[in-house]
Amino acid sequence: MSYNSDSSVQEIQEVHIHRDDFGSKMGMWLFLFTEILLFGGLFILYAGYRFIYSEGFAAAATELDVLLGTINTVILLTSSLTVVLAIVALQKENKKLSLFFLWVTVICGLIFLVNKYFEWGAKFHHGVYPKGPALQNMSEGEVMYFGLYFVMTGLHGLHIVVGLIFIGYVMRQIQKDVITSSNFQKLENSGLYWHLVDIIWIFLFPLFYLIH
Amino acid sequence: MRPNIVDQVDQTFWLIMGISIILLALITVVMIYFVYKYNRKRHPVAENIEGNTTLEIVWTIIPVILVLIMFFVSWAGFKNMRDVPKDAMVVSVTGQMWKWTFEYDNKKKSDTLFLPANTNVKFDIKSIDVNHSFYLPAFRTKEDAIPGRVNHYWIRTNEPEVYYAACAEYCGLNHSYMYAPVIVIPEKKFIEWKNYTPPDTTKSVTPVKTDSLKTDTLKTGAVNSLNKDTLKTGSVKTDTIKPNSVKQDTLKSK
Amino acid sequence: MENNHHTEEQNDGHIAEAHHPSYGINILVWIGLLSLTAITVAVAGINLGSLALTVALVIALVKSMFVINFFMHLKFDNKVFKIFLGICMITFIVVMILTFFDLTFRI
Amino acid sequence: MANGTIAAVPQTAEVNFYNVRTKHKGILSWLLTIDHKRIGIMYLFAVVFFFLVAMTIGVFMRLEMLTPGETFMKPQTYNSLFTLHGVIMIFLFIIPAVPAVFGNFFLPIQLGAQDVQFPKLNLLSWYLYVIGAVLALTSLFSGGGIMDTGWTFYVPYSIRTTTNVSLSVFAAFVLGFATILTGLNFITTIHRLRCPGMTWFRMPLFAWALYATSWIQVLATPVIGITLILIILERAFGIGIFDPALGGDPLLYQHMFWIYSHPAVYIMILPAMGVVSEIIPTFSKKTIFGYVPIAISSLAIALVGYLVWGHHMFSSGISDTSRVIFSLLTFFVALPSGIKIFNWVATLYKGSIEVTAPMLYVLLFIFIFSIGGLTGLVLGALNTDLHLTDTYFVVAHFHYVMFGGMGIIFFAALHYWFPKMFGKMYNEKVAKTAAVWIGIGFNMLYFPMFIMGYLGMPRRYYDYLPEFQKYHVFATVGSWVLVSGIIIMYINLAIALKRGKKAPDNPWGGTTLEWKTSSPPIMENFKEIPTVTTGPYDHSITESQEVKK
Ligand code: HEA
Ligand code: HEA
Ligand code: CUA
Ligand SMILES: [Cu+2]
Repeated sequence: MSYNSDSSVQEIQEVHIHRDDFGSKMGMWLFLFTEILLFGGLFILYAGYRFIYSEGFAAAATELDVLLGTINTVILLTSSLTVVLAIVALQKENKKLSLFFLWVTVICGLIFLVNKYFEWGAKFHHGVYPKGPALQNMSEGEVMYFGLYFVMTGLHGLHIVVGLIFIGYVMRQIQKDVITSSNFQKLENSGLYWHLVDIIWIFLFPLFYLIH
Repeated sequence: MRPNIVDQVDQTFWLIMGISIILLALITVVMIYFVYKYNRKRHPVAENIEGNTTLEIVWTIIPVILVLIMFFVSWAGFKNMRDVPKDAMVVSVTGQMWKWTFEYDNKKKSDTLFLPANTNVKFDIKSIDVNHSFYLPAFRTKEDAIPGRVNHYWIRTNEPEVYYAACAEYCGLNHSYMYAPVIVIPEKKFIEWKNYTPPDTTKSVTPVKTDSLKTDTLKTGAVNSLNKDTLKTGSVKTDTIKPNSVKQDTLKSK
Repeated sequence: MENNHHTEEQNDGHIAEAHHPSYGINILVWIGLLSLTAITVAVAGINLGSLALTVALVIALVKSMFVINFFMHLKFDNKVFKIFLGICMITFIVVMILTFFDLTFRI
Repeated sequence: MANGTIAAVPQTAEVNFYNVRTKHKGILSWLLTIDHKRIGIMYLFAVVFFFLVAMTIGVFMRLEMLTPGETFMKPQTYNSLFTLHGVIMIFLFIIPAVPAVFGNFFLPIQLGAQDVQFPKLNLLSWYLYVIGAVLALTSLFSGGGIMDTGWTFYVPYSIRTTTNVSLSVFAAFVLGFATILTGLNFITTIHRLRCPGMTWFRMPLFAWALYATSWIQVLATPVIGITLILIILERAFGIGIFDPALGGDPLLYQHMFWIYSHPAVYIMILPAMGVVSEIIPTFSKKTIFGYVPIAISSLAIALVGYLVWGHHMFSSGISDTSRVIFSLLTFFVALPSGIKIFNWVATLYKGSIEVTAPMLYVLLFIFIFSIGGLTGLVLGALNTDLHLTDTYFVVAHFHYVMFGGMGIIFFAALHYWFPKMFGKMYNEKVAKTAAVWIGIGFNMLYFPMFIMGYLGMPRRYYDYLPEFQKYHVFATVGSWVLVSGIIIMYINLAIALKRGKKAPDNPWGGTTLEWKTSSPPIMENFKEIPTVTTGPYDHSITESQEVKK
């Protein structure tokens, strides 16, 4: 094989991309840590302001709809389950079932977003938005609470959208048999991401909806 | 009698500096000596030395001791700085873009800080717009003026003298012109001044709005568009105040 | 795969064989998670005062441990990932504590 | 398949990663490359460009400070310039400098790997860097003009000023992501791609330093990411998080900012320390003294570096308790740095030392960085900091550690690895002259600032009291000496690039793996994957084949 034949050049370039599932998973986990600390910053702010304005926070928390929050929690937990099941199904070489589970995940994610849309919409309708008329009359603690509420749930929602795109891409790859029962690290990575988004919600839910 | 804050700061400074200079000299001299002695021309074949545990322990323990000394000395000074004497006279200091306003216990306001000699003074430091920092170089201390908070520190004045206060936290266009004269006068004169209200003082003293400013007022007030000269009037001209008019020798370490 | 010379984390880089989970255990975990959600919502109804925050956070912590260990597979994974996660969490907690040294002791 | 290809790379030295035939031709062979060496070179040119831009701004600032009052610019211009100077230096130069340039180029080679773990991600990092840079440049000519907040973006000023803060801050956010991805890539690379026989404690210390750095990048950068986003949201929508007018706490902003930015100063210095640990053994012809302590101290610096951010807030009104804790911890962060310094000096003992240009820079570094670090202790002390904070003393401190630390080592690394990266030799005499100029100019420029700071000259001041003028004049003149040194250095390297003699594979007699491949390296780095049997700096077994120049 001579080095200046085109095919060898082709190969030289390809050697770079060797497959290392373990490394790929490690990269994903490291990325998740940056996500954890991205939200971590907000959690520190939340804790700080909750400490400074405990009454304002308690008052504001009553204005969120616990039922809606609970429903969304259940939806996300379920979607997390279906991602895992999709991995199991693919490992058992059941491509159809795997895709089905992923569809359930995507639909759950979409329902979550629709719920959020209505929740935010209701808040906006009542003038609860930054600089909104309702907020002008609230105490500083409540203003902080809603500021954090919009930022944190908003950022979380953004992560749901990104997760959905990621899963959509993975589904296409499964369809095209790029991701298979012996090569499913990408599916697992998308799952890891999705679970992280779920875990963040597991904390957001009590912090914003439950503790008065 | 409490130790003087200025002296304490200077002593801590020179203590740490002293240790540092010795260490630096040691490192530099040893380094240059090695480079000279073991130069390839004189010492063509190196001896392989992997390390030495005793040495590692020594140069961990000694610095630990040194830094602990530094820490405790500075802590002692700090405690003194934070522990305000009960008899301290309180002056409320308000920073705003780009001037200082001082308010005394009898509500008298001024943009020059008059202080009685040989007195403990506590400053309550506030801001009504952005962060500033109330810095008295001659007294070796400062504390930021943060909107929504009241910070404080105290000093002890000496004999009558003219000093200045500067703003040490960046606050926009005229940050570097936010000086205020600090004039220490004999106690009797000070009380006279404090209780004297000239009929037209209100004109020269800008009333300070204490309610919090809304974001918008500042934005339209164009943080940018003021020019240097309009602002300089009203505040002190730079050349009228002698900085560190504390005599040169007080500045140097004692 | 010449260039896959992994000196540690012993495996050839392909982890397909590592562990075969089943549907069952995951569904069990899911049921557990739902029950914990029910509990935390129910508890929120009772007035626990200052304890409410602690209880809610403990439950949330337990829930996330479930998700991490089972759904995210950490329990069955290589030790490095556990250490990594530990580093990340310790960093976060320490930063939180140090911030609170300021907030708690402000006058 | 990999096996066959590597063997197929011919023995002729002419084939290297510059002229190997790649899939794409011309400029595309660079812009679409996933080769870590090419990406490293692209970073090099981008980083040097911004370094020169920010340095030029610095020289203008010095010129303005020559006389009190207006010398040749208005206050608003000055305020924008020091902001720009700080932002470019920090986010576009010093944080990516050594990791992204030399880390990218040499980490895989030193590990005996063919590339980083995620080559495509690596290219993405570069593009994020470029996008961030373009956004930063765009912000200069759009919106309300050049940002004037200082590189710390303190609220509430940053929320209120009419200048173009949002876009610049967003640029910093994007640049942050570039460094996160680089860090993530390096950690995985170090875990996965060490060649056979290279155990953790046979890794070069540069790799150890990058490992520690990468962890900080991954775990600290997101905190500033979200903080900057919050500034944008506050400016755009008036969401109250930090704005005191709405009940926000400006001190929490400062906490968030320094939770990142203090660890970030160790992102800046750790890779430089790694480079020092490479250069000293090479030119002393002996193994490093105290390999393990140096490696561990990198991790220790990274670790303790997380715990001291409050020392930037001593005067801001944080609680007295936390000031005491942060101060104590600050003193402890000095210990691992000290251990490194002592071990480096000890390495010289009974060596066979050759003072080449890179070595000269390293010696300069030890001197200058020690000054910078030791003055950091005065700033970490509780009572002295209240006097010195936000004065020129701080400005002097951080230029000594940043420019005297990372900046000088950037030059050292450039000279040390120049033959390997470009396959050319530079003029050693001129390089050394430049180093001496830089050393003199540097100290003339920044040393007076310590004195000014102690006498009470606040930083970020457009104008100053006349009594400070003599120091300012001295500093400004120093900046000209420094400029001439740096210009000589760059011209020397530029000439070498064009007309330099061909470099041998191992011009210095180095022992780490990058010296065992050709200069410049071939596309796959090694003809065959090396196997390592000893520590990284074992000079006893190097064949004396090196070509003395
Ligand atoms: C490369 C960047 C870098 C590095 C490495 C450091 C290193 C250190 N810095 Fe610095 N610092 C900055 C960059 C850096 N800093 C910047 C940019 C700012 C200003 C930000 C701004 O406001 O804009 C700043 C500001 C700053 C402050 C805040 C000042 C203020 O605004 O009030 C403080 C206070 O504690 C501080 C302390 C230290 C200490 C203790 C170290 C230590 O890590 C130093 C350790 C090294 C040594 C001590 C020297 C070598 C050791 C020995 C010779 C051993 C023997 C010594 C003993 C242990 C006794 N720095
Ligand atoms: C790596 C970091 C780094 C480096 C290397 C430098 C380098 C320099 N800096 Fe600094 N500086 C900062 C980081 C850095 N700076 C930061 C973070 C701040 C704080 C900002 C803030 O307050 O927010 C600061 C602030 C700062 C101030 C304080 C401003 C104030 O508070 O009012 C000053 C003042 O003198 C200054 C000056 C300089 C000078 C003269 C240089 C010199 O090193 C420059 C030397 C320049 C040369 C030697 C140029 C040579 C090249 C050319 C002339 C170009 C030729 C052109 C071509 C060939 C194309 N800088
Ligand atoms: Cu006020 Cu600076
Ligand atoms: Cu710091």
